[in-house]
Amino acid sequence: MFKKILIANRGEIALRVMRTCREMGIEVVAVFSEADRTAPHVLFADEAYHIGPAPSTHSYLNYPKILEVARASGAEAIHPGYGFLSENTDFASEVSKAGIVFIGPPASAIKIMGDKTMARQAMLKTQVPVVPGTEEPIADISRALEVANDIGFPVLIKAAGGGGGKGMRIVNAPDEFEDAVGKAQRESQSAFGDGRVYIEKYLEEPHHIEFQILADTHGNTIHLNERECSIQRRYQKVIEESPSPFIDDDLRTKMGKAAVETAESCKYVGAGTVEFLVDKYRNFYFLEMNTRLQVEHPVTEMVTGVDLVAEQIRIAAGQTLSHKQIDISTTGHAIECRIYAEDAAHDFAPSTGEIVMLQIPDGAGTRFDGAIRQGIEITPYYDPMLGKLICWAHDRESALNRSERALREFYIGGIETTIQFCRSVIKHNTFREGTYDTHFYTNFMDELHADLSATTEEVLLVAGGSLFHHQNQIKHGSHSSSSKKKTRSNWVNAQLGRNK
Amino acid sequence: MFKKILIANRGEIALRVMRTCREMGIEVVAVFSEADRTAPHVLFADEAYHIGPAPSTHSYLNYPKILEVARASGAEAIHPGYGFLSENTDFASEVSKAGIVFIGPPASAIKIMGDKTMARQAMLKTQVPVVPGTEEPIADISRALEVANDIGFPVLIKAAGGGGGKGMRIVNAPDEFEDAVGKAQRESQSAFGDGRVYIEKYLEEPHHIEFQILADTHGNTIHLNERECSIQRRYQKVIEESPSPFIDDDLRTKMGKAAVETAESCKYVGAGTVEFLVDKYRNFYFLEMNTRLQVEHPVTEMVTGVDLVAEQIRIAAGQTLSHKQIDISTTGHAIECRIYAEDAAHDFAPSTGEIVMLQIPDGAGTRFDGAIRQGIEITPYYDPMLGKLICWAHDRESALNRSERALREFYIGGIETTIQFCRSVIKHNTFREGTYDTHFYTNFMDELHADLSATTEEVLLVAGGSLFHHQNQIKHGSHSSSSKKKTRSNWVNAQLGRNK
Amino acid sequence: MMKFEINANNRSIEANFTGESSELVIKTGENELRFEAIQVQPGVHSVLMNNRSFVVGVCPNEANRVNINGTPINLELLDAVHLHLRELGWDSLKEVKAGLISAQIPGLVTKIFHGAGDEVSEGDPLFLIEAMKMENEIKSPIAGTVKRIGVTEGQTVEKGTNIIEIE
Amino acid sequence: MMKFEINANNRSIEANFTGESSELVIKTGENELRFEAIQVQPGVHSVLMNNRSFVVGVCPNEANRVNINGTPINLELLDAVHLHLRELGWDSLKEVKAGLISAQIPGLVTKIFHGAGDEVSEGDPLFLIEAMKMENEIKSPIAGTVKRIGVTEGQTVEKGTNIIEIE
Repeated sequence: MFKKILIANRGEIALRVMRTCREMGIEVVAVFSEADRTAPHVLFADEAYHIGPAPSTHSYLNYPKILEVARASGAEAIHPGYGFLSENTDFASEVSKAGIVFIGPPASAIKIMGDKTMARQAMLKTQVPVVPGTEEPIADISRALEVANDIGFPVLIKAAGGGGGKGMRIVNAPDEFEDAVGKAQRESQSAFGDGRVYIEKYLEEPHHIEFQILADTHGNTIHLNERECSIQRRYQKVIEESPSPFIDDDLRTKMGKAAVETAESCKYVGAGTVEFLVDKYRNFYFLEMNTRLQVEHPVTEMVTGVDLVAEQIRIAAGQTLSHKQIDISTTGHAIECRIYAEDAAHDFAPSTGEIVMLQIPDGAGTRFDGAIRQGIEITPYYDPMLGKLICWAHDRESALNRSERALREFYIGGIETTIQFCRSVIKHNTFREGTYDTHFYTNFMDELHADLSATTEEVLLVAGGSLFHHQNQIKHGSHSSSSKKKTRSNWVNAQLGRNK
Repeated sequence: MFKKILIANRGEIALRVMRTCREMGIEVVAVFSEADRTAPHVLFADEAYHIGPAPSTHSYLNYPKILEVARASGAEAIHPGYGFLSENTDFASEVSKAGIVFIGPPASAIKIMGDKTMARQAMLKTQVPVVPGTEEPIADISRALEVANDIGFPVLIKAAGGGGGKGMRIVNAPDEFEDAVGKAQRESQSAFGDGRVYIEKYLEEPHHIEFQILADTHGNTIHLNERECSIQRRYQKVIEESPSPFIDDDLRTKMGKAAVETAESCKYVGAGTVEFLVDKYRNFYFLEMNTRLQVEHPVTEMVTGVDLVAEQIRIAAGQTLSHKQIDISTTGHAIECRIYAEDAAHDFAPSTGEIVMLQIPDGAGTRFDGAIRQGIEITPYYDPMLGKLICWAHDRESALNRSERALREFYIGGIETTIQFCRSVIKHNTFREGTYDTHFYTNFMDELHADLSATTEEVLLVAGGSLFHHQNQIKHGSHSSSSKKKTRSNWVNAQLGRNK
Repeated sequence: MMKFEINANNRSIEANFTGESSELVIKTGENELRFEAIQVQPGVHSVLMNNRSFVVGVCPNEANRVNINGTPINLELLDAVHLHLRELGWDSLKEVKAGLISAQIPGLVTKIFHGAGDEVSEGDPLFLIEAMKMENEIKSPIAGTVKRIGVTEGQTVEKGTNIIEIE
Repeated sequence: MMKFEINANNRSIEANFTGESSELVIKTGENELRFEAIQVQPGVHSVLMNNRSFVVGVCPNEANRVNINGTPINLELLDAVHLHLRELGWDSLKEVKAGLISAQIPGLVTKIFHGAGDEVSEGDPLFLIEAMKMENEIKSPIAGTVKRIGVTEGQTVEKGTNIIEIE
């Protein structure tokens, strides 16, 4: 086993990886940018190296520098976390060339799955279903109609040149087809200067469901069941859970097999995630494979009891998987809420500044994977995710209740966060009933935001009284609302005293 | 089910109980003393009532005032936590008389088990073994020798008038008996002005093992296995774990039955704990029964998955137990470290002051039941326990590794704590091997404290450099070691600005 | 005793406040409420109102944004003077909408949509600012004419930097 | 460059410090170490020494108590002057042991064992103070004669209150 691992990342995932390393008796090396000198991952680590200025292109993406640190520190392996260099084939190759172990899949697997077309072509050689459609843009309208009839209506016409719904049309019947293609082509031309369109099967009420994969270097590949990730806002996941309230055992078995087949098709090694779309009829289609640890991996850890980072490290050290497929069973239900430094009331604008007060929820079944601290500054340089709140309980309803309790308990003062937004989602009937799909946010946006800004008379009076009090405080130049002298710590007193 | 519960306690246990209440959809009412106006349990609660000045005799023990609050708030039940009023029969009776439900056993059970003599006599009517010995002080030396022979040597001679080891003698053989009694009587007389002594069986390498009990009002009583509580310092538990590394399945079954019988003997209702002493030969003896939630209850929750507070509330509401004995099974291993505001290097003197920096460990299998916050003041008025760190993992070794990681990650700045002391215990070979008994602290005190103050050359240089730097900072009247201007939160900036 | 109107999220309530320290008596309609606040951290208060417990964040930079148990509320607290002015036809809210638009977050100004002299309507995009890997579009709070532009495209700005003035 | 002797827990090391801000070069024997400190909270520093990471708490009230990654260390940092004084027969440590004993914790003084004029030895119990439900015995740090007693039994004292003076 490795004696020392460098974690080429920051924030919650760096801390997450370091925790497991330390439990395994492995020393951890942190890297940090100018902006992160006192970040939690630096304070946690055994060693920490400055690698450049704040912008990530000059620090966390600066892999020659990171390799230099790995060599200088004597680290035997590098864990890339997610994001940054985790899916960079050049980095993976360079690490290996330097005689250091890259904790992740071989560069070849990253390459195949990193390219949508290559991935789709790889899948077509397997039994794993992909979303049916034309692989080339429509040239001949009657040939296109044949394809559409083969796929079965409704079909989706999608612009080749761009996204965001422009040049997109749902066609319900053959007689609307030609007209719709024409409109989509013109709209696409005007929006992107590119009139080419594709046809794809239109999935009704689609679910985003992904399977966790583990594969070792000895040819063993297993899956650890699914995560339901349909709660998204602009393709960004907001809340994930496991098990999915939509998937039954039969479908789970089938999709699990497909996920394993997907991983095997690219000779996958390590932890990976196979993403599927599942329509209302429970047809599932391969979407993509993420060749790294996923943000939402803790929900799988909470229900299976498997430490995915420990498995990654064991696999990278050449060990066989700790579990066979038959040993994998799940207990209870886990829900993850992503907490962002964003202002939900103002179109999720990022929020920066000092965390002036922090109370992280805790207690039974309550886990927060984060990297924040009272007094720390949230800077504008990196992803605005502050951490993930994962709640586990025996059943889904208890996990929902626990999540709601924990979100209510969570207090971050000084910046805006999505804590309350997550609470609105958790409280929403459709979410509680588990009958949601990827349209959830779009469908219920207004309700969610109305809930966010709902105000009782009581709350209005508290707000008014507080503002009045605050203004008075400022008027009278006093911070303290208590006339009682506050005793401070020795540490602080002494400093204050000596500096007078 | 109740709509509103008053929690007649403070600190971590108040917060612990409130968390479960809120998950059950029950509103929580806090009470607080003058010193606790901004304590975490007050900020967490739906309602909070001031009940008196800081000393607990005038606030948390002032039960007429607490009853008044219960009535005013419309609380239907009172949870007493542990300590304070939790084992006060008068309080339990008064609550019931006021038409409010006391979340705990009937006053009669508290009374029997609260009196050592009554409890022992109750046990003698059952099959549950008690430590053999004389029930009255020794009057006749030859009669006493008969008893000693019946019990079997070695026996313990104990002073009736006081404790602390004075007037105590271990007698290994009959021919030493008379002499030893005389010495013990004289020592006892001189120490306590009371020369009376008892005889009790001397237990070799004793373990303090307790069983968690749940009993409902419908006559069902179950146990939730044991907690090993032998790591004690001056009869105060330091670290607890479940399962006990000393107990096998056979003994577990026998002791579990005895624990259930104990509870049934006093018509127990609610959550309770039956404490036993177990000697090196695995003989077990009833010690006492605690008629309340125990500090260390989370280790049982972590391995059984049962929320003990939820069960207490359900039982108090007249529901039947959620589990039958046969449904209780345990998974993995849990270890609890109690974190006190005490200075282990100075004979565990209590430490007060402001918490200037706080980083609570988190991540998989890591739970902290506490009630602290950065910026909060630890006052001298109450028990110095800051909270409990409970780590769970699949097996004991992983739980030990996780505990060590979490203790290393735990940072409380501004006051002294027992975090490092717990780490010394967890790292100690005898503890890791699980071969310890209640003599652990006395036997290894010197080693533990040597480990606590062990210093490498590297640490010495860091200490020297830091002190030099700190003195320089003070000399130059600057707090900030960084020349870079620190951006602060809007909230703070605005206040600072306006107050200039 | 002072009379106030509290407005937020399309709700409005009238109340009388007595006291001016951390302890108030708030009267509204038939109700009389005891309000008590204590500072927990700068800008964060623990409030007990008739023994109901709230954690309140007050963010004085963004005029009148208050955060109750984590929920942000944009508040208008009108005293007798403001209420009288409104009776005379002045709308205090409109006054607040100043034409000087500054960066609410530090970041990189990637695009400025207008030049000096351009006419803009309320809600028109003014500029883009990139922070935390995301692009944020800043819209005009008022209609008017662009008077001055304080930065150039590609410039990195600190929080609070003035970007555009509209009159 | 300044020469120091660092003593703690029966260990002693000589080192030369260069620099006097947050960045030092520490030389000891053959080793040269880059030491860099930055304040995280008042009294808490993050230290990197040759890239090894430490969280250091400095508690200046209790002379020279430093806390490294949670472990408290009672430190003696002797500069050239002190080292020279020691060569001349002065022991700087003894000097520090002042005869004025104050309450290290706030609490209730339940017992005072001596009266003015009493002789006490080092380690003799001076008084009992009760805090957090526990009784704490305070021992004399030096041998001498009780000069003055500042409180009476049963009195509640704040932290830092002078209890007994010994000379």
